[in-house]
Amino acid sequence: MTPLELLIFITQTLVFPGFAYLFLLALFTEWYVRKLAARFENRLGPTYTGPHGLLQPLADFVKLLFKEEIELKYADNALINGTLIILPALFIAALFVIPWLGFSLVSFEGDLILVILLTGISSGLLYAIGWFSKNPYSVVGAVRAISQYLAFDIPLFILLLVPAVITNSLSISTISHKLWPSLLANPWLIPVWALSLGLVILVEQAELEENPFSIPHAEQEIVAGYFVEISGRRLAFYDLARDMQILLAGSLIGVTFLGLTWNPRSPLEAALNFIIVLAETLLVIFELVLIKCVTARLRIDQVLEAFWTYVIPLSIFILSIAIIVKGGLFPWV
Amino acid sequence: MGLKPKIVEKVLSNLLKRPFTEQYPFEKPVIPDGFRGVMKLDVDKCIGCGLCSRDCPSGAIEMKKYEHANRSVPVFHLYRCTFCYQCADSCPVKAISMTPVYELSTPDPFKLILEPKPEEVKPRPRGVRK
Amino acid sequence: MKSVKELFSEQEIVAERARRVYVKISKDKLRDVVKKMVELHDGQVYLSCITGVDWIDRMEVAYNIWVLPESCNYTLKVDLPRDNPEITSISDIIPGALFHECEVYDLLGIVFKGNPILKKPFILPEGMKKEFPLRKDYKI
Amino acid sequence: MSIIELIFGPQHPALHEPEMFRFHVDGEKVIEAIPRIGYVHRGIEKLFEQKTHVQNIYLSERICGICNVAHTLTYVNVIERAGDIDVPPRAKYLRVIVAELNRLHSHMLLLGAVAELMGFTTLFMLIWRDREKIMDLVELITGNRVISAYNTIGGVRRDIDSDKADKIRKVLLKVEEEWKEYKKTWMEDPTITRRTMGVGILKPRDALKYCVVGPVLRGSGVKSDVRKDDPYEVYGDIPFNVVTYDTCDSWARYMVRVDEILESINIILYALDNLPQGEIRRPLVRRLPEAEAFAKTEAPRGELVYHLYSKGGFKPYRLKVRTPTFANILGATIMFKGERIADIPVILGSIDPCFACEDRHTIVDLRSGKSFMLSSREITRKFSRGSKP
Repeated sequence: MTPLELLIFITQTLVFPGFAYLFLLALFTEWYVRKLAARFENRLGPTYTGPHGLLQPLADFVKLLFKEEIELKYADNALINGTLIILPALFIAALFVIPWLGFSLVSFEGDLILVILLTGISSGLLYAIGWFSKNPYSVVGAVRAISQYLAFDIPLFILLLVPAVITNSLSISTISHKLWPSLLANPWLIPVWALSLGLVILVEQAELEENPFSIPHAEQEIVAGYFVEISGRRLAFYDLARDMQILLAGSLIGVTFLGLTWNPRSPLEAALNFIIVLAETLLVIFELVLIKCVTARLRIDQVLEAFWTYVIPLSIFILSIAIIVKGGLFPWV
Repeated sequence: MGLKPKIVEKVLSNLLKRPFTEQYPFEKPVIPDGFRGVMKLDVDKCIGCGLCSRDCPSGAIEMKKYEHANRSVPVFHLYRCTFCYQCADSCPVKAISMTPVYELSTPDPFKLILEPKPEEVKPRPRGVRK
Repeated sequence: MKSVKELFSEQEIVAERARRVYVKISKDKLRDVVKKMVELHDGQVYLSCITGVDWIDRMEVAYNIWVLPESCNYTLKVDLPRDNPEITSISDIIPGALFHECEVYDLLGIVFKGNPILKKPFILPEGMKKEFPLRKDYKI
Repeated sequence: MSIIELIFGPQHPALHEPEMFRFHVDGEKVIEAIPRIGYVHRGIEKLFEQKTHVQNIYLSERICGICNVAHTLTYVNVIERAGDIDVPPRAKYLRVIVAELNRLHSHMLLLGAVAELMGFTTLFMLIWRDREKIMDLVELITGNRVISAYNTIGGVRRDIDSDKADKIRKVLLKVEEEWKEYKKTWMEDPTITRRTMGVGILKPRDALKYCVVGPVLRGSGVKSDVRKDDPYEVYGDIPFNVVTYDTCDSWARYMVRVDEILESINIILYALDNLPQGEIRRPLVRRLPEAEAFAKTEAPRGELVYHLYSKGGFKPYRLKVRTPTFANILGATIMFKGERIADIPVILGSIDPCFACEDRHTIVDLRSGKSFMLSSREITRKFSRGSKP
């Protein structure tokens, strides 16, 4: 590795599209979500810090870092701290796989599975936070989170396999590159793809625990659910992890289900790819925020019932149709 | 999980509308006539009968004796005031009127005492009531 | 019998205005009357409030019961001795009286025998176990 | 999971005012609910006895800020009944207008807050946006957004002219249009109906037994409205419907309020059209004869009762206030049994709890209220001690 290559490598890892970029983009996502929700509700949203309040999430983050941290007497502090350090790290690791420039820093066959694994671990960690807080509210929240987790993680995994089946690849970059060529090559796949796109947004909404599935941290019922005892620096890290989770959800669905990227050969093409990926991400987040804004919170039993009886069989059905159509098992295809 | 398009439509149309909220310190709200803000006392009209002080539900009005003019004039302690304007209602000579001033927050409660300056309180020419 | 008013004798009715009947009855008769009121209209009555008054020489409890089919409020006034104010609870006939009785006991010290949740600080702060603030001799 | 005691309040996001409920829960199921009331107990009933009838108008208003018009209305009603004071017809109509505006804004407050309790923030923001317009109307008529100080003994304190009447009409018609849409949302939105239907059942028989009042009673299918049963002011002359729903659940109680908003708008429009000319108030009466009076009105949250004993003179001997939430809270503990934790806010919201109303008498305020007239010197001493130790 020459010094120049090393410099490029370090810049890519630490600045763009690495840590600094992902950190700022996560904060931007928070601003985008807040502003969008505010506009949906005919309010102003953040306005004070920075132009149009752009710097408000950063200001909140920095402010939380300096806030007093409440020492929990009965909780397992070390475990909570450890969990909260791992949590944003998990999402950062997952975000490295997203092909921000048409290609990603980390890319290998099977990185889709890695991302799913990382999101699965994150759900487990949220449960741990709640359980170790030893607060009745957080315990109830954690129990709700874990019972919801199985119901939405299975269909999410199955539905993310649909574009993988369509493109014959388990690498996110490859899926993103080959999605439209494969779809156009076999137009029978388009309805399957459209159906899975609609369903995956709903499931992702549950994964993000936003309305109508914001049950584990339903503020009006159990205060804040599993993170009720989190404050100060811990809350800053929790919020950061949350922003990254939203960013990951948007970008993952954006690149795997909307595709449209290619392997760039010049910096200009890379820039074009970057704009496309960002636009896809923001579009998916727009959908997620829209769903959040037009629904009330459901009850845990209603959600579980709906997911186990409808969403999971439906997603299995979609996947099998995709396999059948892709595999050319229909005589007329 | 069917969504009713009505609320979706409304929410999307809100995107294009001007936000309803105001940025308060920069944009002032419109105050209608007859807003019950800080009261104003016409010292020359006041006959010092003390009805306002007697009817005040929160005890915010104190009758202060001005020795040089030999008359009593109400002093408003605004930090107790509930802005009901019973004093203006009770006043037989309509010496108390309302102003649209409403920004009263201050760290110093002494600023919230409406007290006529001694030179403003002139002796009444005739028939001074105690 | 069609009207609740017929339950009371002429002397017992203190005053009568539009949709208001004020009745003074004895302590022993109260439960019977309330029971009959409820039965007469098949439960179409509800208790508006129980007012306790300290008249210095005696205590008074006034049950205001609204009779829906008659659109009329019956105020049943019962006098009690001040040194030992005690009356039987009507909470088994009208369960809604539970909290009203607790409130009167809390503020005036009138004991409702048979009320299962009667306890001293009901709405008052915990430290006021022996004080009855609505009595006229309570020093503030 | 064994039985957990889950404590709701005195500080809890679902409760907008301090109140404590101890819920015994088994997993997600509520087994028992025990309320502890009295956190905002201000000693107002005792304070009533210390102040004159005129001062008490404004004190009664402070029992509850949201339904302040209902409180002053009931208070002046009880005084007028005790003192045989007649009120000019124009004042009666104006009282109805302001009371109904008060009901509008109170119901909007609740429905918005409940939308928020169910996590539906957008509906909450939109409803409260419209509520703001109603509050502007209250400000236009009375001079303040919330605490109106409008009713007085023997009439009302301000008149409205035709400009103001036109403006009220215009805004109300706009709000009515919006509310017809919101009504559809409340009736049809799947997430709302799933959360509220069949939750917190209170059968008509139980509703009467536990003496609940107002929309809670009407939501249980009992046709009882003080405005119809015991008409005060000019409600006897104004045509309107008593809204009842007979599904007896939380949804019914919310729908009663949604429909009452539309009814209230019609009442205000009718009152504006039929507003008689004439004076708006009689000379203030400060002294009452020896009398006993009992007045009740339909406050936004239900029947509001004032029971006055006067021994003559400037002050009441005893003034009992029974607020609607005090009557409804017992019914709520019945509704909770067997429901889930997630349903607690929905059920609690459906009785429209107003705990400041419910607890009326604290001693703390009373003690400082005793020295209610401080001279300048005393005040100086008090503040200088507080600020410069």
